[in-house]
Amino acid sequence: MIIAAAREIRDGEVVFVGMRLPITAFGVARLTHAPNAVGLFECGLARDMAAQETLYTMSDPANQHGALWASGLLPVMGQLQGGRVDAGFIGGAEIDRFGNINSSYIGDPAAPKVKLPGSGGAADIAAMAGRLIAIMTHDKRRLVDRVGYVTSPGFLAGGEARARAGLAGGPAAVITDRAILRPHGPDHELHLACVHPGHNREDVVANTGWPLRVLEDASETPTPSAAEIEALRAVDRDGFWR
Amino acid sequence: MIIAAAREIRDGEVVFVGMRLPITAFGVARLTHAPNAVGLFECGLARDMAAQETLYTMSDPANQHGALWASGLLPVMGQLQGGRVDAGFIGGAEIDRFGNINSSYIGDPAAPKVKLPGSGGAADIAAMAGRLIAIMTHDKRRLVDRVGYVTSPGFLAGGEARARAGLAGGPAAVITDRAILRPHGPDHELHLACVHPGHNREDVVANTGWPLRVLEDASETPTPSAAEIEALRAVDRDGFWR
Amino acid sequence: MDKLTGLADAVAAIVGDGDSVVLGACLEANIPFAASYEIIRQGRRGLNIIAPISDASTDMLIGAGCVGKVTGAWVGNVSGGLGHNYRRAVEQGEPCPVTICDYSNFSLGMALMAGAYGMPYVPLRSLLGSDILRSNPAFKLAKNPLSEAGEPVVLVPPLRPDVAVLAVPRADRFGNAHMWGSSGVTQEAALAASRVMVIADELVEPEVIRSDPSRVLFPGYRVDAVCHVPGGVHPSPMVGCWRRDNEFFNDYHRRSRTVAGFGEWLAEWVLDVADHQGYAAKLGKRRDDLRIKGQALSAPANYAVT
Amino acid sequence: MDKLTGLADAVAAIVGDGDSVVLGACLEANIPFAASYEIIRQGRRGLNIIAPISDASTDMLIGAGCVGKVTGAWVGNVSGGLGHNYRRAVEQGEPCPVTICDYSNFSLGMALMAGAYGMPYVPLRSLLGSDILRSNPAFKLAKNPLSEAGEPVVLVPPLRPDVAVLAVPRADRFGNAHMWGSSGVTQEAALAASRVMVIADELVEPEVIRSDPSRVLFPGYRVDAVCHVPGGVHPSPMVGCWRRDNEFFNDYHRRSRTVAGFGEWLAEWVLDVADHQGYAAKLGKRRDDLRIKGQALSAPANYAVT
Repeated sequence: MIIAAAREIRDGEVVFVGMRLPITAFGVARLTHAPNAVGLFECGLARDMAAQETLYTMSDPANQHGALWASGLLPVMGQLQGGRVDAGFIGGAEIDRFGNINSSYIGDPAAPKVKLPGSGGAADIAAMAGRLIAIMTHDKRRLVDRVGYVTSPGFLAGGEARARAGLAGGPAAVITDRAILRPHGPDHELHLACVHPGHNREDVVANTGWPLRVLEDASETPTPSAAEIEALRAVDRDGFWR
Repeated sequence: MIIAAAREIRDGEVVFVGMRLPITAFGVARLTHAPNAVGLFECGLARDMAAQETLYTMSDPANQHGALWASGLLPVMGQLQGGRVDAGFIGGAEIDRFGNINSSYIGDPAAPKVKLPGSGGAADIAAMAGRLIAIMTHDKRRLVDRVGYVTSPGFLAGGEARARAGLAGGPAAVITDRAILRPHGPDHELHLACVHPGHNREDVVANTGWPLRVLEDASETPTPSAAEIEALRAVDRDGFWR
Repeated sequence: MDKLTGLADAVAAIVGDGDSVVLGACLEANIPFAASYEIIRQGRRGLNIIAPISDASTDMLIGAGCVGKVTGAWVGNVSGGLGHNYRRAVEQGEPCPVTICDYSNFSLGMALMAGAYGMPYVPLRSLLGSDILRSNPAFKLAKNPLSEAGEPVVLVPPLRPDVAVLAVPRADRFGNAHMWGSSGVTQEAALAASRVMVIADELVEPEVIRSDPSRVLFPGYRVDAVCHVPGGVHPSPMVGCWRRDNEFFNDYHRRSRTVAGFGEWLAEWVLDVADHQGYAAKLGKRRDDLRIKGQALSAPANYAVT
Repeated sequence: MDKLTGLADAVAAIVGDGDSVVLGACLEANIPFAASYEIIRQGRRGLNIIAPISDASTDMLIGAGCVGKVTGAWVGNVSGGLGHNYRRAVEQGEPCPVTICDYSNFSLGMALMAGAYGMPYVPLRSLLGSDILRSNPAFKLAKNPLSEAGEPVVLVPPLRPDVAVLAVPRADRFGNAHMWGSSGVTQEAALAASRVMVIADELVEPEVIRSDPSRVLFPGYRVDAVCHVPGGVHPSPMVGCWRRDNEFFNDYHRRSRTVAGFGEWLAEWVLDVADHQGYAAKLGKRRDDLRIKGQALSAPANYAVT
């Protein structure tokens, strides 16, 4: 999953990196095909080199040491709203067929069944990055038809809804532990684009909370290369995030 | 003039210091009766100690060395709008009977007779400081009935005009080379409060561009003390600003 | 003015019931846990905790019943994910109900900046399309009055916290402090707050701070109390001083899963510990292991006048 | 990517006729006069100079006929007061008319911040009551839509300069730069500009900059060219490097009083000098006298990981 996510980052891009898994994915990308990518972290950092040790949080000393820029939240997150960030990378608790992500409330926000931690910077990254890459565990409770609360906007109700809300960009890929989904067509609905090795289409569709359509050119996700696996080991020495 | 200006600063105050003469007046105040005053400078500095050598500009290395805070323009000038500055200190080309200052245009702004350098931070200081102290050369061309262009707002048309414009604060003193003027009464018109030693009321009134009224308790400005003169010499070693 | 104060005295003097309080402004680093613990020991109630992210500190304060409101973007435990006390308070009102004012990190930072700089409000494009606009009525959707198209903008009111408690690697007794590494919303929080408490890992002579005024994020004259609390950020990291105690966060996450477990955790690490010295002693060798002992020093900056 | 470029090549590539250009953002310090001189030598026309205050640099560019518009708060000569060329251009259209977009320092800084952070506009209370609102139609008076009283606010549109030319004490060839001392609107200008040119007084190895990422005001990946120009800020000061050449400013002020006098000054110091090396040689011993030779070094900051 992390390696598939890492592949979404292109060389030379400025990438906004959310908490937890995205940090690892960005580290793998840097060590493999995207050596010139720059990562921005909402605590106020920009980096172009992998950290010396496994990061548990973006603010760990290992992420500060050797950074390109150690500043505040606003100068760095301001790059997003200023249109200077190519891609953003976030997780979440639930995502829906139009790529909207909920990380705030399950159930009524006024009396929620589950209170989730909240946006952090995810709402900002989803709204303002050039394109959004989401990372999710693939099961029906997480890939739902429509989220009850949009923390981080995807294509909202689909079609031109996102543009009407005043936003450019939008989700480009959802990377799960089973597959890669991508928006397709004028509705921008998420479709199955790649199935990871060891999984099959039927399983993926069965574990998705809406009738998942399959792209005509859907394929199998390429097996991780030796270099990618080595990079993942190097970034996540303790195996904490695997 | 500089010493009279320095006396307007109270101990422990946070004072916004404009370019040129105000820097010297602030330095004198620090060395005499206001050792705990803090000076803010729009380039991004806060200081609580006199500089090691004469300052020609607020950004000189001597003003940076030993500063309390070396930051940017916005964090420091933001203190003004945030209501955290007790007094502001500026000069200008013209001031009128309601304490409005012009440092932009003589004549029509679209085709001015004289183009002056402009506001710098003066408009911000005049609008947002708790009270304003202005320093001026005393002659009829500079102390005018109404300025043609309000760069830095005083009491505008007088009375409640300033409050109606959305501003608190306002001019507390105008220090000239002949006298001290202060606003008085519900109109907030500038009145003669003190005449400097060696000058007399008639001269001051004759050199003012409006019928200057005299406060009932108007007095002579106390002669500079030995300590004040010594402080001025220490701050302005080269005599550049005297 | 000498502002050096003991931590308990400073909390007693500066943090009152019902106050809005920033406890750490660097997201996951430099969180003044020692101050959070002391607030819990002193039994403050009804606090409004303002933070973009303060790792598990906010969850602990909620569990201890100190919090009436959370003005934030994220409350949990960065290692473990969910904050169990936050969930219980919001879902079940246990130990007391907590009102949530939802923000994103950027909108919270901008709101503090608006407070710091005396702005009447701040317009954003971030938050468009998000239900945060719906669940937090403080935000207002408007049209850009400067553009003909009148595209949508989000108006965010300023935040002016009563108190900001900020941990720094070094400070002098007058409130002048150095910080380096990522600073989150430290500058904005300090400048927006009515009262500022500095938790200094190291207390240094004024000359040290004055040697580098560009390392100062907020001026010492705005600071009300300086507390010298080495390791006061544990279990969070502080650049140049302390590594993150990941196991401590994991242990907290496991034990706080139940009310009883949290109660035991709270007794063990906060209530049955007299003060920060006791806490440090209890950590013992583990604390030494977390201390950063290496050196990777910054190139010097010259401020000479001649 | 190696971005090290000669000054003339960088100006040729980055500054075009009609561009909006920030030439120095520290008010009176760190003004890249060497770049201003090179722009004059290359005969750029119709520039929109954006600056809160850039001491005499803007007046020189106006006198040389490079400027069509000034977006600023103050144009003159800090030692002398008035800028004679600015006066002539505005009052008499000599050598060419200049349009003025009046700002105050704070509103200009906020406008650049709005450009840097992609804000649709920025509301202020500063500028209320000032005729700057009348002479610059970019500002709009409105009522605060978040308050019942609807008190007046000033709406300031964002500024996004085409180019920012910023002088720093040290940089590496990749565009990573350190700055210390007061920074004016340097960060906002760099982050708002489409293209950034760094004028480095000292060129250092990347490890020097990387040793202290908190000293970096804007990231190197946003920089387009790095020019190594020791003393390129003369006659303005630069902390740690150069004192202000007050006599140079006074001489400029006296000689620029007449068109003929300015013409002679311009020939002597700019047009008849091939490049910055020639300028430095012409200054000779005077330049050595201005160099800061003492040391008043910052206390180190530790970034070690373990």
